Amino acid sequence: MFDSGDTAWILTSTALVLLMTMPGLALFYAGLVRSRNILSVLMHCSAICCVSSVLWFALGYSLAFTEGGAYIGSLSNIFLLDMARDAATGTIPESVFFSFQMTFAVITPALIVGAYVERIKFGAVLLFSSLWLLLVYVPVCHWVWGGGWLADMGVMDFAGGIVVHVTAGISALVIAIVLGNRSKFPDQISPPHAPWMVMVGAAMLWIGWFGFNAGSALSAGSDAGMAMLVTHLSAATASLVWLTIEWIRFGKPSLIGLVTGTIAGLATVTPASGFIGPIGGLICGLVGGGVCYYCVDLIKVRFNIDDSLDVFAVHGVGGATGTLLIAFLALESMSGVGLEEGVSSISQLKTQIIGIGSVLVWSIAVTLAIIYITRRLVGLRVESEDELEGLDYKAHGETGYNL
Amino acid sequence: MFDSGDTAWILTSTALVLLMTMPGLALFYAGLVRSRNILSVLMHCSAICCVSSVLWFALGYSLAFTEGGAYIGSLSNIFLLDMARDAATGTIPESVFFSFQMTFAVITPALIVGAYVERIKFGAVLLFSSLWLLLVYVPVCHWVWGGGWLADMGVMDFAGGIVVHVTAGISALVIAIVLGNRSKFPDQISPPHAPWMVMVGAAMLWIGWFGFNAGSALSAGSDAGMAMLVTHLSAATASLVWLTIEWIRFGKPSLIGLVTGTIAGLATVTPASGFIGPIGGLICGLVGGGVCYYCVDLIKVRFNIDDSLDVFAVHGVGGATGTLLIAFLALESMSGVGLEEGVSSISQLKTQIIGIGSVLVWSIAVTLAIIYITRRLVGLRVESEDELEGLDYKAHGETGYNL
Amino acid sequence: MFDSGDTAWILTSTALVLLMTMPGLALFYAGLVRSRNILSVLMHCSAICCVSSVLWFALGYSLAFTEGGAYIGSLSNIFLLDMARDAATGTIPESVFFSFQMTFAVITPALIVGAYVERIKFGAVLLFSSLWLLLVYVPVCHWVWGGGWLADMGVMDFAGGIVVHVTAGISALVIAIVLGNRSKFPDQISPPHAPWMVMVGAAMLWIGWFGFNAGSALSAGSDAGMAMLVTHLSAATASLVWLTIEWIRFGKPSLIGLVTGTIAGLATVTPASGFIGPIGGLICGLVGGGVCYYCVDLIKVRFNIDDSLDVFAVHGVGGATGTLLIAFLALESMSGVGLEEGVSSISQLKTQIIGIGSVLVWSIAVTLAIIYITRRLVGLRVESEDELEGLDYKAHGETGYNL
Amino acid sequence: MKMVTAIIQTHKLDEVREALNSIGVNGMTVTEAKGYGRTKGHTEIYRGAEYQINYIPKFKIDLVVDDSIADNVIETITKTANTGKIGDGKIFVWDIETAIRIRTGEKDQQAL
Amino acid sequence: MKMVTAIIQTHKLDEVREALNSIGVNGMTVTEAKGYGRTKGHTEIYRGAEYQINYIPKFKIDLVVDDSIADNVIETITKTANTGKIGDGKIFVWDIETAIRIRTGEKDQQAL
Amino acid sequence: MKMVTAIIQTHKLDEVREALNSIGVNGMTVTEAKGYGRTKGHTEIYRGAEYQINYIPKFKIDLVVDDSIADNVIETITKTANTGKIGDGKIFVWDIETAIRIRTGEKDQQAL
Ligand SMILES: Nc1ncnc2c1ncn2[C@@H]1O[C@H](COP(=O)(O)OP(=O)(O)O)[C@@H](O)[C@H]1O
Ligand SMILES: Nc1ncnc2c1ncn2[C@@H]1O[C@H](COP(=O)(O)OP(=O)(O)O)[C@@H](O)[C@H]1O
Ligand SMILES: Nc1ncnc2c1ncn2[C@@H]1O[C@H](COP(=O)(O)OP(=O)(O)O)[C@@H](O)[C@H]1O
Repeated sequence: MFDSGDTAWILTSTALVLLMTMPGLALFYAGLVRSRNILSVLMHCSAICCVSSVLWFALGYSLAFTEGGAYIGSLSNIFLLDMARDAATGTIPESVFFSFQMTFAVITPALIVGAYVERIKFGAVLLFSSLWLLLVYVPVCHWVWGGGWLADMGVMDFAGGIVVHVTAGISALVIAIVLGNRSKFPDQISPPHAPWMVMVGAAMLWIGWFGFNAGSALSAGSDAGMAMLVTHLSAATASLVWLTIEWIRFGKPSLIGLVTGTIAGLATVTPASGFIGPIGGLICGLVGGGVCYYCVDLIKVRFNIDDSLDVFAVHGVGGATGTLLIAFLALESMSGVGLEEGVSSISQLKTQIIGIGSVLVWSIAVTLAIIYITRRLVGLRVESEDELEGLDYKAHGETGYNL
Repeated sequence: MFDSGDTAWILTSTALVLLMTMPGLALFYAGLVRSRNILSVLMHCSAICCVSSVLWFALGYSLAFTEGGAYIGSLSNIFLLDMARDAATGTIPESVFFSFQMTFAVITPALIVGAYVERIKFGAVLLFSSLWLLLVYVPVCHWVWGGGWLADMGVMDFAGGIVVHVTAGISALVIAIVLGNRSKFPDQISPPHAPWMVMVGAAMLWIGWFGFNAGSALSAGSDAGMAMLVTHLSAATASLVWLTIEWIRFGKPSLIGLVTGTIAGLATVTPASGFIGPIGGLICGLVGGGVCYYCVDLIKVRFNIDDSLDVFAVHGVGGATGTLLIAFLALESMSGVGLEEGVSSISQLKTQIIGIGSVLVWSIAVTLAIIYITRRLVGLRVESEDELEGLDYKAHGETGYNL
Repeated sequence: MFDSGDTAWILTSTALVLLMTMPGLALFYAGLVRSRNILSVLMHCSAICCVSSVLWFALGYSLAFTEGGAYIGSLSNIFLLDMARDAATGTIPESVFFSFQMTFAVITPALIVGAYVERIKFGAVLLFSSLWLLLVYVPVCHWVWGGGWLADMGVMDFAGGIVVHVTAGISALVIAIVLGNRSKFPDQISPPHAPWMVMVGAAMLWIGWFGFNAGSALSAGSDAGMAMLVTHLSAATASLVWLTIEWIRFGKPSLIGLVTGTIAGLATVTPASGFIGPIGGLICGLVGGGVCYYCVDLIKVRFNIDDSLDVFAVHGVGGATGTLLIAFLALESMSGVGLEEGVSSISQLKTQIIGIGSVLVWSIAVTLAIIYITRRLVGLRVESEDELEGLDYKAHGETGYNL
Repeated sequence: MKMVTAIIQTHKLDEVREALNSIGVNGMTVTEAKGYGRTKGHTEIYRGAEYQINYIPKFKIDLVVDDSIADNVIETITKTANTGKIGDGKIFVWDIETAIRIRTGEKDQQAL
Repeated sequence: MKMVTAIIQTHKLDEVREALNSIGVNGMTVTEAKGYGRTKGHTEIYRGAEYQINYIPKFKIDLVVDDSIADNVIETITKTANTGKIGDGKIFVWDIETAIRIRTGEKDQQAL
Repeated sequence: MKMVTAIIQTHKLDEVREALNSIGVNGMTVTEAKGYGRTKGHTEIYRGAEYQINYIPKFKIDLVVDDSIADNVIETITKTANTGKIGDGKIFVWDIETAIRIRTGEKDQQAL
């Protein structure tokens, strides 16, 4: 009934995508903050992982993936009450599809952590993330992947350029602005306390991303194979782009620079990974690496916004860039899968822009509303003294390093 | 001849379960001790991994999984002398089944490490673990999974609630009592030296556990899919239970608390993972999280037993709890696979109690005997000065951090 | 068209082999150096990963794996221009075969990092590694695996004893000699700054090696199963050999010793893993553990060569040892797959020696030439002051630990 | 010249340094320390059991200054490092005989 | 007042602190240090080669006490930190001029 | 006896220790420190933005020596730790009253 090979690969991919958050992203972010906030960042990622999993089970999956309307699914499968043990999604068990998608619902709100580290209340993290999952992620997921209106319109997003990276990236920017800068930003900011940890996290993200993108084929064949290939090429290329820029600009290429490039390349290729060919992967890396580098500067230095770990500039911008590139790189002449019969690059580009634009608007509006609610109910920001002394002890009663 | 998809999944699961010990459990435990004992803990786990692998190959696998009597298998397949290159176990090669089971034989004695850290002789670790593998784990494995008397009786244990967690948990308690408390327990005990490392280890355990539980289906289909799903739900739920209790009780939820909950949820769902449905997973997490939290307190604070890293309270109690819950959660009305024809929850519960009880008795008795032998042959505990100065340098001539 | 199970396993193996470098090997090496060079080592591994991936795509794969002559392939498939989206290699998509092989092209030059840490220029790392990949690895890969002259001659190398370990090992020795010893070698050398990190890296290498060796079967069946089994047994056994030698010789078995044994066992079994049986795995571990231990001493203490992290003694010697052992362990009487019709152990041994010998000569000669070029173009060694102050800040402008 | 050694709360370091800069003191050496005092350390919770952390992380600032500005320095530190809560720390002062700048070999006042 | 600086074996810290508490000394500041002395460091083995670790981890305790109890303090430390093996450490004592409690501005005896 | 406290560049430690050994000084205690001085710290680049690291890692060497050799010790350190670049560090010297070897209870000259 099921294809055991496809199933094996999606089971594996589920593990790989969970690895991206636990502990990949957690380490990536934790190494970038001061040592007195390391545990709080790990805690944010871990707690979001748990809360999102339960909410996905309770409500999210049903609302995103059952047939319903153009804007939201139905409540028919809440708590998986409607799922038989051996129900199928394509060639794999629905239980596997559920779990695979759950790992996406875990990492997306966790990405936003990078925007508010070192100064947010733990209660606010939980409340914000829960509401955000249900009110931003789940609807958009339905629009694009659950048969909603953007899917109908022909928006192409293979593994989450819009659904994951644009939603998280823009919401990160919004919360960073509302929350305000860290007390010493930008002049006196401390350097990342453990660049080695950032690299380890990035490596795990890289590997996990194989599950993210190649798993999104929902089968173990040449679609998955090509998705993995282009994912890797984009990651490697964008890393080199970043390294080269830093080398030229500062004379010293940094480890954190290189791995930031990796993530930029991965975010950029994500929406495109199932549609493009090898050269397309290379191009995603080149463009994504360059554009994201530029945007980090723009947001932090030019606009002075403390999106602390550059969620918007790397994920949001990367994801949007890749989404737009699809219109050209998916062409058969680029060894891509081709666009729909009768669709040109320009018309697909318009569709992609509509997709990104509408999700942008929705994400900003709803995120603002959620922030408002969160502020009213539990408050957003810790006392400035707690910020100075660090959230590890102040919020969690622990200290990161007792050497 | 073989199903390549099933085989792919069990090959992957073998890697995942090895990841649980190397380096998952090793890091989980190492972060909890003082910095001067970090290497000794990693060494315990690594050495046990190596010794157990070789013993499993030499003797264990044959004794556990060949037909023999009700109590022990035969010696017919020692050193795999009886296994053809292309022998099959179900739909997968026997070589894969052997390796998968080997990773269970690796982690089970390694779990016990948590009971005797910071004060045991390295020689005692090796001798104790070797004897324990052959005299406790192997027989019980045969009883439950190798066609032994508990299997005949109908004991249900999908992935090792009894075979892994009850055996290791109760033996941990025994050796903790016999060995005695660490010199400064409980008043002056040092805090975990690296909570971040505990979290990383826990994350790897979580991911590896997908292989542990979903791999135990020995195939890549809906059984594996559902096992993974309930495993994840239980882990996430128990984490939140622990977090909530700490938040209410102390005002500060801790990272170590959350991830301890994760492990409690995983241990609890293990025996049940192949039999229950999604709601069952949630219940395993709720019950397991609460019960294990209570037992940590009970053992350490009330009974003043220095089961240093709470092996009994988390693994033993969790595994037993899940084993009992099966009687109810496996019902078809709970979306479980159902009990055997004509078996009621109550009668299954009795069977489960007999299973746990008999393994408890056997584990205690044999562990005591092994401790006695170990003490006679190599001694158990290091000099108190060595305990004070730390095992890293004293036993292994190395220091953990040279910053 | 494709076997989805085989494909699933090679997709997974690709992720596993990437894990070996990122972050496995990177951590293994980084923990062994002084804390002020940790980031430079991670940077070397990361940058080599990216550069090698792009070069493999641009040129390497085509030159190694297209039909061409006995000595090198053709340029027909550069940039994968010649590969259809659904092209096949055996039962799996060619895109998957490409990616799997790419991860080998990533780790092989990264292995050499261990020879030149703490004193090399970053530019030299990039240039040397790029040239080395194209001029040493790619040709040898073609000779042995791409249908070249060594393949024709019947050289047996399942997963890279010659192609990976001998090439990297001997080139490491050459560059270590040319570069010269670190300023304080051997008397005043600092101890590994983070043995725990070495262990974590080794554990990831171990697990990743399952993909390396069992993935080299290119299918998910009993060949992969047996390859994984013997890989694990050799690793475990060699670890115990190393532990035992240290225990006897110094009274204190060290963690770094144990895990070095692990790597020795893994390198040794690599070429043999697809040809031998379980007892063969045990023997690989016994022999490889002992021989590599002896060679570490020989190179460092006797010959006073600062092959800093023992790349030659562990990888080169291990790989060669395993390559030779095949002649005996592959016999059917040893439960191996058997030698070719009419080939005896002695004649196979001769073939293996020719294989190792010719690759040795080629590697030495070409490596010397590459070093010459590199020295002319970018220089090899940093200023002695930079060496003293550490490469992290001097070359990359970052510091590893800001606690 | 005087050695002024101040033990302060870790989160006050930047403020104190800036205050000292503003009165013209630019050189100082800081070490991490653990303090024991009236503040009996904090408690951490580990798996349900509260236990005592006996030490509190502090920074120790070593400052060698000319006699003439010693009082000003002491006052500045006292003011800036003060939070009014137990554990704010101490300042200890003693005479030193010689100061040398390694780079130039300059002595005493010139060396500061 | 006197500054009593003791360099002791790391595993003796708790004992020394408790002994000092029991004679009424409750304030002290501890830093991690590396000692070089007669004990020439220990050897570690790294992949078969023994090599020298030149330094030994020590704790340095800084204690400012009233002149009247200095001798008692010194004796207490000497007794408690003693194991009789090389490397037990040293105590150095010198006069200090002023002590200030940052929280209150109290001086000298009142500040301790 | 004198306490000689030298703050030096981290990469000079081994050289200084060897030089001191060669003039017969075998005991010393070293702590990690962060220095603020004329050298305003270095810059690090983090994702495209340069920012200031205010402190520079230094080693602080504490040496108690007999009055008779103090000058020689100071000179030796000054010479060996010198690179001629800003940030080479300082030496501070003051009198100490008593030195005790914990192992034996020996005092003063005997204790060094
Ligand atoms: N007698 C002492 N000698 C050296 N350091 C001391 C002494 N007393 C206190 N300290 C240091 O000063 C810090 C603050 O002292 P504490 O008694 O906790 O608060 P307060 O000074 O506000 O009363 C301590 O943590 C310790 O580092
Ligand atoms: N002259 C000195 N100045 C400062 N510290 C010293 C001096 N001599 C020894 N020490 C410190 O005392 C410690 C113990 O000294 P050592 O000579 O090893 O043993 P012991 O004092 O028992 O003879 C050393 O590790 C060092 O930290
Ligand atoms: N007044 C001072 N008191 C204590 N330490 C000082 C003082 N001035 C400088 N230092 C220490 O000496 C180091 C070197 O001083 P700096 O001014 O940078 O260079 P230089 O001494 O070569 O002019 C500083 O990093 C700091 O650790």
